[in-house]
Amino acid sequence: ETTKFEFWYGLSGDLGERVQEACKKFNDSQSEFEIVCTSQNGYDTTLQNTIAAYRAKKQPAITQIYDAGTLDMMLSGAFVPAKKLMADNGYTIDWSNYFGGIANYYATAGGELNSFPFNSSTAMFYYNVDAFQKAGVDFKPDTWEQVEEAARKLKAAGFECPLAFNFDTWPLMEQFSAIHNQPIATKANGYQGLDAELVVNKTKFVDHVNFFKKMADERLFVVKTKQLGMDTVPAFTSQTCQMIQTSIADHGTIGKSLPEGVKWDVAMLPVWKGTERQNSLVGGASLWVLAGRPEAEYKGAAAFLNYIATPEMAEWWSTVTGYIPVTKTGFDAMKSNGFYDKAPYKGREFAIQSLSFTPTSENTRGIRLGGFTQIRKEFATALEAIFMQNADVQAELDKTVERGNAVLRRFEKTYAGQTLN
Amino acid sequence: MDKRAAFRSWWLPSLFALPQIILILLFFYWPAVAVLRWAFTLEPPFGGTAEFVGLANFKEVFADPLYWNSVGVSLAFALCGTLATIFIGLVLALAVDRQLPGSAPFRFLYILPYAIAGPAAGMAFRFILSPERGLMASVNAAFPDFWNPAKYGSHALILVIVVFAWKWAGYTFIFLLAGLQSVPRSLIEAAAMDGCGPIRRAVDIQIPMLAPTLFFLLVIMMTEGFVGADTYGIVARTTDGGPNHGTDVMVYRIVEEAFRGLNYSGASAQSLVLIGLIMIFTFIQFRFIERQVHYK
Amino acid sequence: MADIAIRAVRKSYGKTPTLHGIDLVFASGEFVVILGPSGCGKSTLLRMIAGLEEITAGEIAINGRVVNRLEPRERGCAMVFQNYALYPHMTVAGNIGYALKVAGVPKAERLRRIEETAKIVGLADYLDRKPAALSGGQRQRVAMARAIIREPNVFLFDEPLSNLDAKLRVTMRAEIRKLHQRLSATSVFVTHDQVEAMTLADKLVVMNKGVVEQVGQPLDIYHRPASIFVASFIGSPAMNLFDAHINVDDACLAFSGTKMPIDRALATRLGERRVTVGIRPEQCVVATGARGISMKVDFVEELGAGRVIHSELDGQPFAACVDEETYVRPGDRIALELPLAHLHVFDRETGRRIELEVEPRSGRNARQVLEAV
Amino acid sequence: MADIAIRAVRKSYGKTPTLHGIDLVFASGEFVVILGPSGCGKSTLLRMIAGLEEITAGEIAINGRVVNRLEPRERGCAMVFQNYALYPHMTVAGNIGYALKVAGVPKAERLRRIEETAKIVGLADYLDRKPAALSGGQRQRVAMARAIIREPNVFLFDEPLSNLDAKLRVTMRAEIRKLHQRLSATSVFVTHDQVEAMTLADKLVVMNKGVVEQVGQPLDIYHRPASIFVASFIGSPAMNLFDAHINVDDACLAFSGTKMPIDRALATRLGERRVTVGIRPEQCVVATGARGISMKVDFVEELGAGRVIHSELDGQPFAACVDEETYVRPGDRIALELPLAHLHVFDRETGRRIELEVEPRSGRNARQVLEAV
Amino acid sequence: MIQRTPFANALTYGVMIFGFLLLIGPFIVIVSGASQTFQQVNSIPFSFLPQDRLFENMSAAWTRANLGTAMLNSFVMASLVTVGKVALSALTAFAIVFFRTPLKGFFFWMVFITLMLPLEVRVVPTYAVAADLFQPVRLLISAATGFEVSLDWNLLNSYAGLTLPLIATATGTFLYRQFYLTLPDELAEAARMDGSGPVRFFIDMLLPLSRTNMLALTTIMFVYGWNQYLWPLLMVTDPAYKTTMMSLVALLPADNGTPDWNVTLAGSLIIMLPPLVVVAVLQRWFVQGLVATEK
Ligand SMILES: Nc1ncnc2c1ncn2[C@@H]1O[C@H](COP(=O)(O)OP(=O)(O)OP(=O)(O)O)[C@@H](O)[C@H]1O
Ligand SMILES: Nc1ncnc2c1ncn2[C@@H]1O[C@H](COP(=O)(O)OP(=O)(O)OP(=O)(O)O)[C@@H](O)[C@H]1O
Ligand SMILES: O=P(O)(O)OC[C@H](O)CO
Ligand SMILES: [Mg+2]
Ligand SMILES: [Mg+2]
Repeated sequence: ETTKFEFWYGLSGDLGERVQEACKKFNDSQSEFEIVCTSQNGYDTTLQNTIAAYRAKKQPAITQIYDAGTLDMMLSGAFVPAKKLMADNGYTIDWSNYFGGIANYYATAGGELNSFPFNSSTAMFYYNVDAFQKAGVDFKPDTWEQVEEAARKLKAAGFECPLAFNFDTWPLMEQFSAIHNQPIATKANGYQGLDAELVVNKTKFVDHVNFFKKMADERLFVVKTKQLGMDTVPAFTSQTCQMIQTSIADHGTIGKSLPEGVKWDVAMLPVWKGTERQNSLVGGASLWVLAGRPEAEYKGAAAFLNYIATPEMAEWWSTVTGYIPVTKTGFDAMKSNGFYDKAPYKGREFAIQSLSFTPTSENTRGIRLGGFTQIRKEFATALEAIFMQNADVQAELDKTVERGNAVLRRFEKTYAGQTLN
Repeated sequence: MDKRAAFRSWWLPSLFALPQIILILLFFYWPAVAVLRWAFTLEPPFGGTAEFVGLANFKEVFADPLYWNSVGVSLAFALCGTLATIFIGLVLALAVDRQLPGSAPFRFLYILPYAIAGPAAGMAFRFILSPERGLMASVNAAFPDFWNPAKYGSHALILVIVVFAWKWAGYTFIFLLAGLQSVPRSLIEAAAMDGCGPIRRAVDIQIPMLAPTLFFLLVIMMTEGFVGADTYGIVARTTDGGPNHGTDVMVYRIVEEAFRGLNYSGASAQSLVLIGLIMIFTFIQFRFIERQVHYK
Repeated sequence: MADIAIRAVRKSYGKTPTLHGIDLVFASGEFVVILGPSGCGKSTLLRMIAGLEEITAGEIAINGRVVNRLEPRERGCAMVFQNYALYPHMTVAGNIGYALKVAGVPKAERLRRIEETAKIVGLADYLDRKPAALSGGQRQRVAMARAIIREPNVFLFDEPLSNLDAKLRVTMRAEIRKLHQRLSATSVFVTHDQVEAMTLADKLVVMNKGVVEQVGQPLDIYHRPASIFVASFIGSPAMNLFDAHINVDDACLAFSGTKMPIDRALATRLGERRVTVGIRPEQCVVATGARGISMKVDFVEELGAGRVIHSELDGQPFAACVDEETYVRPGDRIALELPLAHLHVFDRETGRRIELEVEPRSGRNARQVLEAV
Repeated sequence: MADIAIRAVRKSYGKTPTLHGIDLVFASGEFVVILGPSGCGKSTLLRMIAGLEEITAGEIAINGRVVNRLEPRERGCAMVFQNYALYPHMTVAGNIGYALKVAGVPKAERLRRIEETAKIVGLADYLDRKPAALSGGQRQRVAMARAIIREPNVFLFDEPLSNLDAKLRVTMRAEIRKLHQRLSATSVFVTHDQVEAMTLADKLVVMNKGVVEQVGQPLDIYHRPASIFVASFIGSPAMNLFDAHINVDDACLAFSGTKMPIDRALATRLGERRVTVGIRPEQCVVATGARGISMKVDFVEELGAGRVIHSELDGQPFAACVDEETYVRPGDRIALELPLAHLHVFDRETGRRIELEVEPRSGRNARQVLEAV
Repeated sequence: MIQRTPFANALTYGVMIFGFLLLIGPFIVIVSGASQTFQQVNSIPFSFLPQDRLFENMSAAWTRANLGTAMLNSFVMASLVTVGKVALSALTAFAIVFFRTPLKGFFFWMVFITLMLPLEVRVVPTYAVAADLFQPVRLLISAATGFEVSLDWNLLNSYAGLTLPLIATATGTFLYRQFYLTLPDELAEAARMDGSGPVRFFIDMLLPLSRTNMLALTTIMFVYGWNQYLWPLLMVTDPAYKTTMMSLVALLPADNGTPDWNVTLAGSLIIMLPPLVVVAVLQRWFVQGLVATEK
């Protein structure tokens, strides 16, 4: 008699299929448990569906929640803390083996992990080396000044879309703020209390947006979104656009999608000249075990979580996706067997480099804000207004910060009396 | 309008109505109570004890310019969508009603879009009216950004209205054609004897005679546009409420607010306002306007 | 005022012929009534005059001008419809004046004429009402006013009274008649009510199944129906019809054991043949003594002013009107005399009338009737 | 067969009283016709007998048994509705046999009775048709068959003929009458058509505005209407009514410059008072010489068998029936004699009849009439 | 009518053809696009000529969006909604129209108020009810007796959950009511005189007579059920219960993938087909039924 339990995840498309593969591997590896893995088609819908299901008492045993949903989960009281789960089921985990940068994002103030880091990423800068050569750009764009120069040359060489960007705030606002050591919100981006307030309308981010705006007006940077018919990644892989910033998770997909022989490369996100680069934020998602399931399922869940954390599985996962290994031993093992020197995987080590560039600071530890899904949406809309409808940058950001703060206040009020631990 | 009721039992009709009544109580009135409850409390996303907050949710909703934006968008959507469907339906009905040779198949064809789900239609129109492929690409090649619903809120609104109108024009057409056919033929003939040509007859006789049907459709379509099953689907699958809230109709906002924003309370407050609006609307329909347009 | 000539007019809907060749001439100012059972093609004929129906074959001329290809509005006809066809969303004034409005008559002039016309039909006080707020009779008047205001050459009426209740019908009948006397435009009036037809017509046209059965003055048609159809259609209670044959040897009309002597020359001319004989119920005489045909009374209808006795002759129902003083009960036997002078004889094959007397008996214009047939 | 007693029955819809206390007794086997204008409460009364309408007050007894609280099916009544209310989705056989089916009569027996009944009404060949494929008269027969098959004690008819055309109405009238003679179940027949009422009724009940105006034999009611309402409602063309007053000094009835001497004792008893006088058009006599009242002929209606002359008396329309031989034209003056014996006199205040003669003039059962009123 | 109106006739034909292009044109675009190759569908200008790849594209869409299950689920859902609605509405309308009871007015309003508030406005709490159907019952019991009972019935991810809330409105009831009102009063009275009680009347008369109505309602409800979008989207998390409308997302060209609109269009064509066929086949009754709802 096998115990069945459910696992919901947000990844879709190619990455989603890799998750299915992982589930199959687990099921094949033993006969006591059967994991049923279901894609909810996106990180935000996974969070929504998890909440809805929890309210309906139909929650899965494990759910994949992205970085932005961390605080929503933490305060929900709807989960079994990772450490407790493993201890209860007799697994001993070396919690310190997780990369500090990664663990910090998901851990409590006391440093305890509530969820399992699973697919971790960070934002990277991708560029088309062939195009660079054609346009006579012979440097790797480390700074935004260089990006601008490259863009101008590309444009001059007849490339209509030197750089593509969309309104995803993750690279543009969150990662930018981290590597430039800019706060997103007070209280250490929320880590020190529910009464944090957004401040991005007063940081370098504003200049950054202004810069993007200027570039966009000169048609050097071009908006590419799903709504417009093509998002940034397909814009890059179809060689419509020559530079993009996106997750390292897409590294595998991009490699597969670009035609054979096209030369391209990946780098850490550029910084403004003269900036002391800080570590970037860890992205991706972690796995939460939800409360209220039968005991037997927790056994299975623990077994699964243990299984995917084994070095072989971690390596496999990082190989087939672009995600970075989340444990030090995993990373070391891969590094030592020369993984990052091999052709299709070359460059992925920059992600680790970016993540561990400096020790984490108040501004780079992570983001611990309630209702952050909604706040991201507000900013995305603001960017849309700025780039599509010529809204005034400062005014729009001020307004959005105010709207975001309203979300934070409501969250604070909803969880009145609770404190961050 | 009441029938001379024939049977005199009280338990039998109660028994007959019971299944539906139970369903309605469970899935209609109970949720309505919940909406009411949530609108005055702060409901934590994962459930649990909700705190009574009085009118705070309403204050928040009303203070939000984006809420008023969505009211405006909904109004524009419902109004333009309604007028467009009725206009198209009317023109087509007037044409088909003339019963010129060969007009019969059109009558059948025009109703077909009604069968299509709003979201499916929306998806198809995303292609058909996409700025860089399909029909508009050629136009855009000549005049860049002539048509770009991803960029301009107004274009996006037009796009969803087009989908709405496409889906419902055949529906209004059916009603209007039936309405036209119930205009006594002798009335048309009388007008012909009085010296009118077909167009003048349409304007002077047929359209005024359609007033009850037109009014009925106005109400039905406005309701459909405001809260119809398709409105949400069309917006969700065509523009996602964007760009920049350009197509953020009230139902879309409510669902987004609740399920994406995890703000059940705010969503409930908005639902209540919408419910109120529809009730007022229906009231106006029954009390005031219907009386004026019925000729007996 | 205009005369109307209808020449060899035919009408088919699709392949079904509805009118089989109609020839009629209506004099200017005449009041013509077209009478016939439902579905016989009356409305079709009227609507062809109006221009509301295409003419399949033949031609119609109004005032000498062939109008086949003219649109309704160009023919100078006005029509009063069975259901009046008032525009429900317009006031009485709007209804009456609509034709003028379409014709572009200036407002002042229009109002003047609307008032004038409303006065003629006695609606001056109702000009602001909508048709829904009018009684049946008033609506009828609006329909008439709408026709009158156009000062048409021809008035066409399609069963304009059939929607009214019996009392009002009598009143409106009188009004239409008076109006005609006043305006004296040529009028064509369609009805299937024989009382209406009798009381209104200068000239009566009886139609059946798409052909004209008889044309003439009402009384002539009543007294000398040209066919079995006309005989049975006109008069209430309907004429009694029964089978008989002409016996040349005895020079008599023989039926039901009775022989009625007729002119021998006539009998010889007609020859031995089977005929249908008719007599109106009101012309049967209750016989005294042993004369007449004896019948058993089935039942009696009391009309107050007289009664109708129902019985059977040769298995066919037979009715006779008797006055108030003649008391009979169901089951009684009664002897009825059928005066030869009042018998109508029809050829059994063709259904056409056979004249028994050499000189027609009654009617001032009986000759006219025969000519027309 | 059953007698029906209606005692002090009242009906209100909500607060509006519709029937104001009806007392009637129908003998077993009688054919009762309830006549009255639209909306007077005829159907309501009938439906209360049938059990389709609650009785607000009073009681109805069928065969001596009070049925107020019985279900329709328990009363042994069968009803023929104005619109027949045939079950459109069932065949003729299905319609006729439905009651038996509901009652659980076995199929074989049911088929036998359906056929039997269909034969009675002459529908044996149509048993498989749907009502939509029948003519108006046939549908009517199905409705009757449906009533007959149940062998009810009481037949109720609610204007069963009013949907038929004039010709068919006469035929069906006769059929209903024959049927009654054959089955002789008590029948209550509602109509607003006075010809129907006169010709069908054994007993006629005239209703108006929720009260019974007069009950009696048709001819008695025709000849001695108990009120102005009855006088004007019965008879066609309607009775002429005009104002007059009783002059006690001259012992006469004075109107329009004419004085008609009446019995002095009577005059004294009645006293000086304003009355309404009526005379039926068919009882006016065209006067010869200088006698009679002179009137101008407005128009003449030709009925074939006679004509109706329309004129005015004291500004009120006045009609007189004359025979075929009396030729008059509009505009002629005519003198009409109004025989005192045919005058009906009514109290202007109460509308009730005033008897001029001591011994009622006509009708075998006139006394009965007076009793009932 | 005798009319020489060449201008008006030309205009009429013009309008009808314009209407055809407007209302049927999109179908043509969908069919052409769905039958083209990836390059053809993305070419500018768009070619309206259908090509020969319709079935390839359809089967690509079928596998990509796992349309097999989705079509089956949609079909089951649409059918259940249809059957439930047709049956319950007939009963309720019968209760409301043919009986004289004090409850009549109450039932009437209770049912007809639901006409005003479609699922979309009350979707949030309806979700909560579907998740915990017996909450009101539990509350009632505990309020009345003080006992906490554990009654649980969860409708998420079930056909019952997909359909029941959709059946709980008055559209069908209204249609039936209008139809019943057109039946002459005497029909029921004749049946009563014939000795039939209400149930018998319902079965013997109303059901057979309302066949047209049922077909009309069937069309309307099938289309309504098939085309449900928001509700399944919210309440189904188990792919075994996914409906076609939810597969739309999967049909869209993937965010990071190629814009293979030909497959997308082919998929949407598959999804559109069943209600289209139902409307086309039943359109006569459908139209009658629709028009009967008026007035
Ligand atoms: N538009 C039409 N298409 C086909 N047949 C028609 C049409 N109009 C009339 N008919 C047929 O033509 C015949 C004559 O119709 P018409 O309306 O002239 O009769 P009518 O004498 O006016 O009858 P009624 O007294 O019932 O009005 C009928 O048999 C009718 O069915
Ligand atoms: N169900 C009802 N509710 C309220 N009023 C009613 C109802 N049925 C009838 N009435 C009223 O009661 C009065 C008598 O109606 P009834 O149907 O008995 O008249 P009727 O004499 O049969 O008339 P008709 O000849 O038109 O059939 C009318 O004024 C009518 O409006
Ligand atoms: O695309 P991923 O999985 O790297 O995730 C990116 C962001 O962290 C989502 O919030
Ligand atoms: Mg006609
Ligand atoms: Mg009645």
